[in-house]
Amino acid sequence: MSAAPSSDGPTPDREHALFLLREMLRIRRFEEKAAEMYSLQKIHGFLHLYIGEEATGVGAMQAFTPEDAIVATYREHGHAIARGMPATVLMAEMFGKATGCSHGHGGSMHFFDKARRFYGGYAIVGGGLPIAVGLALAEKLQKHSGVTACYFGDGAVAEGEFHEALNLAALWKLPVVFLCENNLYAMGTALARHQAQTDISAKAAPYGLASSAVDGMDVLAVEAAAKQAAAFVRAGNGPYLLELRTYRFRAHSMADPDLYRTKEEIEEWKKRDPLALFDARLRAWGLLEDAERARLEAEVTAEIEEAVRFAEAGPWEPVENLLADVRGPVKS
Amino acid sequence: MAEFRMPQLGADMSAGKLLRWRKQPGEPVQRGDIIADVETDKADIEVEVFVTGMIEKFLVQPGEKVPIGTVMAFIREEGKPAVEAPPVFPVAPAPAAPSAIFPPAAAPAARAIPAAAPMEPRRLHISPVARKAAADLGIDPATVQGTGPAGRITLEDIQRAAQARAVQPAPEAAPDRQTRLRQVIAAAMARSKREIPHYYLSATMDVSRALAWLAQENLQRSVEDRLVYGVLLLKAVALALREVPELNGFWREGRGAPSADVHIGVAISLRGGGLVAPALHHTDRQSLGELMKNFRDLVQRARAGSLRSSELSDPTFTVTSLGEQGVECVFGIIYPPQVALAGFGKIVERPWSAEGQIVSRPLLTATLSGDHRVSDGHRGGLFLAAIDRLLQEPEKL
Amino acid sequence: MTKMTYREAVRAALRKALRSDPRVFLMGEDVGRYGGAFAVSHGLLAEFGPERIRDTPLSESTFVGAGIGAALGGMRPIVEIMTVNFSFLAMDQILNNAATLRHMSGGQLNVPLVVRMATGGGRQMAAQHSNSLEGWYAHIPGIQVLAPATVADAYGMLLGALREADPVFIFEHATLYPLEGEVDESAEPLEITRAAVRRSGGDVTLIAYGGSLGKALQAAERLAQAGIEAEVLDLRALRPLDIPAIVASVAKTHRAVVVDEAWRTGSLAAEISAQIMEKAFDDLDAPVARVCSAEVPMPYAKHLETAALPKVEEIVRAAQELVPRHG
Amino acid sequence: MSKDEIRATVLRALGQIAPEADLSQLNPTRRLRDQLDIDSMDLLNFVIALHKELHVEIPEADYPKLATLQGCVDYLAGLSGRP
Repeated sequence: MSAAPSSDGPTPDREHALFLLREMLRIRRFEEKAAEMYSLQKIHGFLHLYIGEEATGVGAMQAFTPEDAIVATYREHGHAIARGMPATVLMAEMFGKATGCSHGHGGSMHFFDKARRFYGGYAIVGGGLPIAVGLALAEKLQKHSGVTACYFGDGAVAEGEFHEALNLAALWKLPVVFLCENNLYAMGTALARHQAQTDISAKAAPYGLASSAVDGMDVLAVEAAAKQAAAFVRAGNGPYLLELRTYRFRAHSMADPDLYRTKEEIEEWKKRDPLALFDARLRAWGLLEDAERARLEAEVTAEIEEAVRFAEAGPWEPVENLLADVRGPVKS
Repeated sequence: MAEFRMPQLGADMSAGKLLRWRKQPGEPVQRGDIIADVETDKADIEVEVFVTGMIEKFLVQPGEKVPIGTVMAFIREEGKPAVEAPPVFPVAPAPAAPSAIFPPAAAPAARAIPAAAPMEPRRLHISPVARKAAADLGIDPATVQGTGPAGRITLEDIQRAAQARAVQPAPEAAPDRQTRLRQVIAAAMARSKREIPHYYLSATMDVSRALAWLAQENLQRSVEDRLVYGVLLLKAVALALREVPELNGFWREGRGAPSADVHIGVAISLRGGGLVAPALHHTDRQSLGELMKNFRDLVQRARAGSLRSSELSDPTFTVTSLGEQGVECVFGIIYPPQVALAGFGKIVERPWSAEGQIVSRPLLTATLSGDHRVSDGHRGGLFLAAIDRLLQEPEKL
Repeated sequence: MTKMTYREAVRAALRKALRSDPRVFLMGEDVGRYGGAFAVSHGLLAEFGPERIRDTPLSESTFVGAGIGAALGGMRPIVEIMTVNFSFLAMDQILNNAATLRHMSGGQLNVPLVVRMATGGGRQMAAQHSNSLEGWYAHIPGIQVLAPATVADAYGMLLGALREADPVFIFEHATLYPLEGEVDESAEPLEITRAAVRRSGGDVTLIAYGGSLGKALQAAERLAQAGIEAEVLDLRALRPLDIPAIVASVAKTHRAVVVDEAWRTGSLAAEISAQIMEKAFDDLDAPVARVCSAEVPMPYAKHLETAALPKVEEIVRAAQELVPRHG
Repeated sequence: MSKDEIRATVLRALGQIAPEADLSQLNPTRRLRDQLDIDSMDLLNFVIALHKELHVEIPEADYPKLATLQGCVDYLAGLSGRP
């Protein structure tokens, strides 16, 4: 399967297009505010920003319904926002507050939302893949129609669990859409320096999976490819591996001096900033004017400011609850 | 005016060194522009600004290392009126470590370091349960020979020592046995006088009815089953203890601990000197015949040195009787950890007024030594009165 | 009551669970067509079909992770890892996901998963197939760890584990599978946090679990002939440890010997000894003794393996050293 | 039974209740209570021992007659005449 075409194609529906733009802008501004809060010591520990990859998170998420299950990684802010989790509880979680989506227990790498079937971020590279296989197995055994979307990075393809998970999903024909966000770097190691075969979508065939790759900077192309993959899986054809070729504009994490790549390379990719690309195409289609864009910017900025206020105001979980939630309530 | 502070650039970073500014005061900046390079212990990092405006003033010069949060520059935000730069306050020290952000965790209660026990002359090699038993039995562990590994004193050693208080004419040479017994008695008596605030009461009782009943009773009994007078006293005391229960029990951990059971310790003098007070278990529940049989057996075993440890450590009250040695009135010392002791003297024929007449009656003086921490004279008096009343109806004992 | 072996008891419990709860399914290496490496699941594939008795590829991390995912997705999976020796490949899924998700998600997610594995040495399988590492699992908050030592417990504790809302790990000592015993298949699932006194006595407490219980009981019989009455305490649960039961027994006997097939350093026996020192110090008449495996990779040769494993004579000798010489 | 045999029996009984005493030094006419440390329990055991050895019933009323060694021997000799 070759890369999906990213030519202009037909003009998209205006309302949906503006929705996609707004979602990507919300993620961008959320991540910028997170970086600011981190430098002001409001957020501690690890923080992995999604800036540059917004199109893969938002585009692919359109292929999944509330009944589907989502499994993500530690670079999950974009996935959580695209899945519908409010910016308030995410910011509060990174502030470590009890009002955070994981009550301050998880932090930036471990957002969870049972109601939205967002089964969280996993900080062990590849750790989420077996979980996704299990969720899909449960759907199949219970004769449910749900599909499981499993996001992971190019680094995970080097883990044994990637190979075990693809094989088991294909062996048992499980409804999983493996979404590999290939941003070309596993922290400080470029793809070509850790994989003999760098075409990730080509790794599916040996395990009997259908697969394809798409330009991760084109939100419409990503959406189309993801919907095609999800339809394939929903039809009971077994799992699908979709490679989303993208790039991160920021370092791996706040503590990363980013010495392993050149400024020129980053600037080159920034020319295909998914937000800027889509903004320009919408204007070209006459679907977006300055006033509309400015209103969008103001609304998103206000939403993010409100998220910070919500996080600041949130209470700390009392230390007395330290041992709560280790195991369930003792049965009567 | 917006402050540009030294940012947090890594999980374990506490300070950063400014390498150089990328802009100069008066230059405009956009949100996201790189305006400085900072050196951390990991690497040199480009630092972005989060506001759009114009650089007003630098407060930190290249080459200076400053803690995170230090204000390094002022930026007049675009669209905000030029305002006199706020007076520069000495930079507040970087917010204290996390505890400033998190509510101060309850300071761990200062661990009360137990005052080091006064160093015993030589650290006793004794097991914990043996140490506790020694304290309960009022035995000084230093006097006990340890038979455990490497000479450690075990529980059994302490129990044997307690039994040794009833020193058996064991093959051990008499003087040695004698001195060790004396030491044990000395330790118990000294502790009793030191710790227990004794009060003493005495009462004289007409025992004519009891003696008459006893003589009559013994006529019907074979020689082996004959009762001695002391048995009547023991049963009377046991029943009286039921009426004044606080006299029956122990003093433990700073408070009285009455015992549900009545085990009267009977003071038995040993041949060649020394004293032991083993218990007659459940004295109050035994018939006079049973009491007599058990009492005889107890005396014989005490004098043969084969008492059981439980008999030595169990008495809840002690009775001493020195009548046969001619003593009329004896005020005894309480055996710790017990809380009372009764004493009986010689039966003496004496004038006594009955129904306004002076008659001759066999009289007995009964005494009570009580631990004032647990009971007081008023209750002690009721106890002696109960004994007197019970002895008037010997057939009911 | 029916007479059956330990493996038949586990099979009976699996069958009862599979029949009574459609969410229950069994997954593991060779549990289906082969009938289980220790023949525990023999016949279940024919009765319940390949959907609910699932042979897996040799991908421990992923099929244990899939068990966790399926539990999150509404099932009640029973995952069999052939032996504890292969479980280290899945330790990341067990520790970082199974044990952690409830807390890390702020109480939203729970993982109702039962994992069974054979454990222990004594059958000349050599180092890589003879490990006893229940103690590693008993270290982890968030999971429960069981060691059924009797046929009745093999049946009742599995059913008890299936009622839990959080992960439970059951270790079945490989030498116990042929053990014969009585099972009441109509009985309620057993309580799974309390220890059981298998033999009462007043002179010394022998604390054991799983494959070591038999050795402790044999030692108790020999001690009785030497006039020492040993109390034998079967832990049944390794997390949480039944500390009150341990303390109560030591308070009675004043002496304790802990029998644990793991290596002595950092073992469960070390934890039990520390708990006794902390909670029953004033009742101790002698230091707590431990009888564990020698600190060596389990040798193949029979005489060496026997020398390495805890032995009845060692338990008897340890107890005798604690109890003061009689007569 | 001759007086000497009775005397030996009495001394044996006394030996049971006062093992440490040197009976050869006993003054036959002085009160036993003044020479040996014996109380009412010892006296009862002494009477029981005599009862077992000599099969005699000694009523409590006769206890005063047993006050001295000589008294014992004379009293018991008087009794043993009876069947």
